[in-house]
Amino acid sequence: MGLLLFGVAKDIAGAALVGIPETVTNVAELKQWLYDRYPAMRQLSSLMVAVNREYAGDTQPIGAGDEVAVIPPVSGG
Amino acid sequence: MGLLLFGVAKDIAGAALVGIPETVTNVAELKQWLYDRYPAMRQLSSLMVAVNREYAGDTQPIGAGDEVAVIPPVSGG
Amino acid sequence: METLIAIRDTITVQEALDFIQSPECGGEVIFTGTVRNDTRGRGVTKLFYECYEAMALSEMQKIADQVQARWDIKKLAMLHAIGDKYPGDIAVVIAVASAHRGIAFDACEFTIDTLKETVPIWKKEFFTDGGIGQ
Amino acid sequence: METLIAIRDTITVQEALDFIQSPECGGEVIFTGTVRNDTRGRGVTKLFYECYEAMALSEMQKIADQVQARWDIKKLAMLHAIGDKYPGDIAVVIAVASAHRGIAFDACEFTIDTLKETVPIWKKEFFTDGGIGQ
Repeated sequence: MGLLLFGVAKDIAGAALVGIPETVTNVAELKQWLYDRYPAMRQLSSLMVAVNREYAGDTQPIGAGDEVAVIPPVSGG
Repeated sequence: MGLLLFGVAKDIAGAALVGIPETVTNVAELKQWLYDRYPAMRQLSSLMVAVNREYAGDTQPIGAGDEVAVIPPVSGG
Repeated sequence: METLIAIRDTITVQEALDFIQSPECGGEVIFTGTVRNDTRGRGVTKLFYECYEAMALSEMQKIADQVQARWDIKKLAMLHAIGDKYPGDIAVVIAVASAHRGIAFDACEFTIDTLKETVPIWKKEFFTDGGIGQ
Repeated sequence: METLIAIRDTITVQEALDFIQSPECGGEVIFTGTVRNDTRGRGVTKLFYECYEAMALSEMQKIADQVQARWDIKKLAMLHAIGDKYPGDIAVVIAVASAHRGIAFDACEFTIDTLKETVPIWKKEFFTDGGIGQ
């Protein structure tokens, strides 16, 4: 399963797309996995996850067919 | 002494400039003179007077050297 | 605050934008008032705007002075058209530039609201049914 | 409500104005966000904007849906630029047309405020001192 990264999250990971293990089955587990692998992400003022282009809560399941993205604090405008 | 008229006040008077008698010495007297001469002006939702290009209260004196104007409800914008 | 105040036969949004653009400002708010083709359900063929020009310019300057006193606005353009105006024509443009957008919205709305209350400009409405209103 | 939503390398105020102009509307409110030459006293050489385009367009559409639900707005244009932007360049334009100006101000301010909170667009700041921020 692939994970899209943007903005400062992409810079921390050093990649715009990384693979995530199959043990990750929901948003909370994904965040924990990200914090373990990239401790610098704990410093961000917020870290949202989008599943299929929608902001997703911690309990939302994620699976092989989903488009999953890490959304660091936005700064458009 | 001349009196400038604008908008609907000009249409009521049928003139953009009318003479006012010397017996008119302040704004209140001017309004009374206008209402007597042009009763239709009583129908306006407001009737302001400007003396030397400033909105003027009823007690403001007016004399030969002043630029006096009738300001019906404004509708710019 | 730098100010551009004008009453003219024709005004454009572009001249207001050109005046307020500045690399020091991050937020610009522009209000444009255009002639509608209908007033309370009655078709409009044109509007005619007239003004007491010297006093109108003086009252517009007073609004600019109040904006300057209340908010940290860098640039303010306030333009009003006079004469015959047809549906779609621009009658008024207010443009405000500031480093912060919140006060730019506040100052722009204050300016148009106050202009409509205090500036001696009058419009006459010509309706498609032949009537005239003011 | 008619809506124009776009994310592009280059956007102009004029295209937003052209879209919202209509003889049925009397009041148009436009917000433009331009690149400043300074952020908290630090000189800026350029900004770089990137986006998660599909989701950004979807979130912009959600804002338009909220505007339509809350106010009687006839037209809404929401444009965002991406890529390298230099001081004075336009980064965002929001343009709203309505028959009544008060709600046009409210809807325009709501749109830019919400866009800045929810739409997945990110800027990186390049400073004159060589630093980079985001």
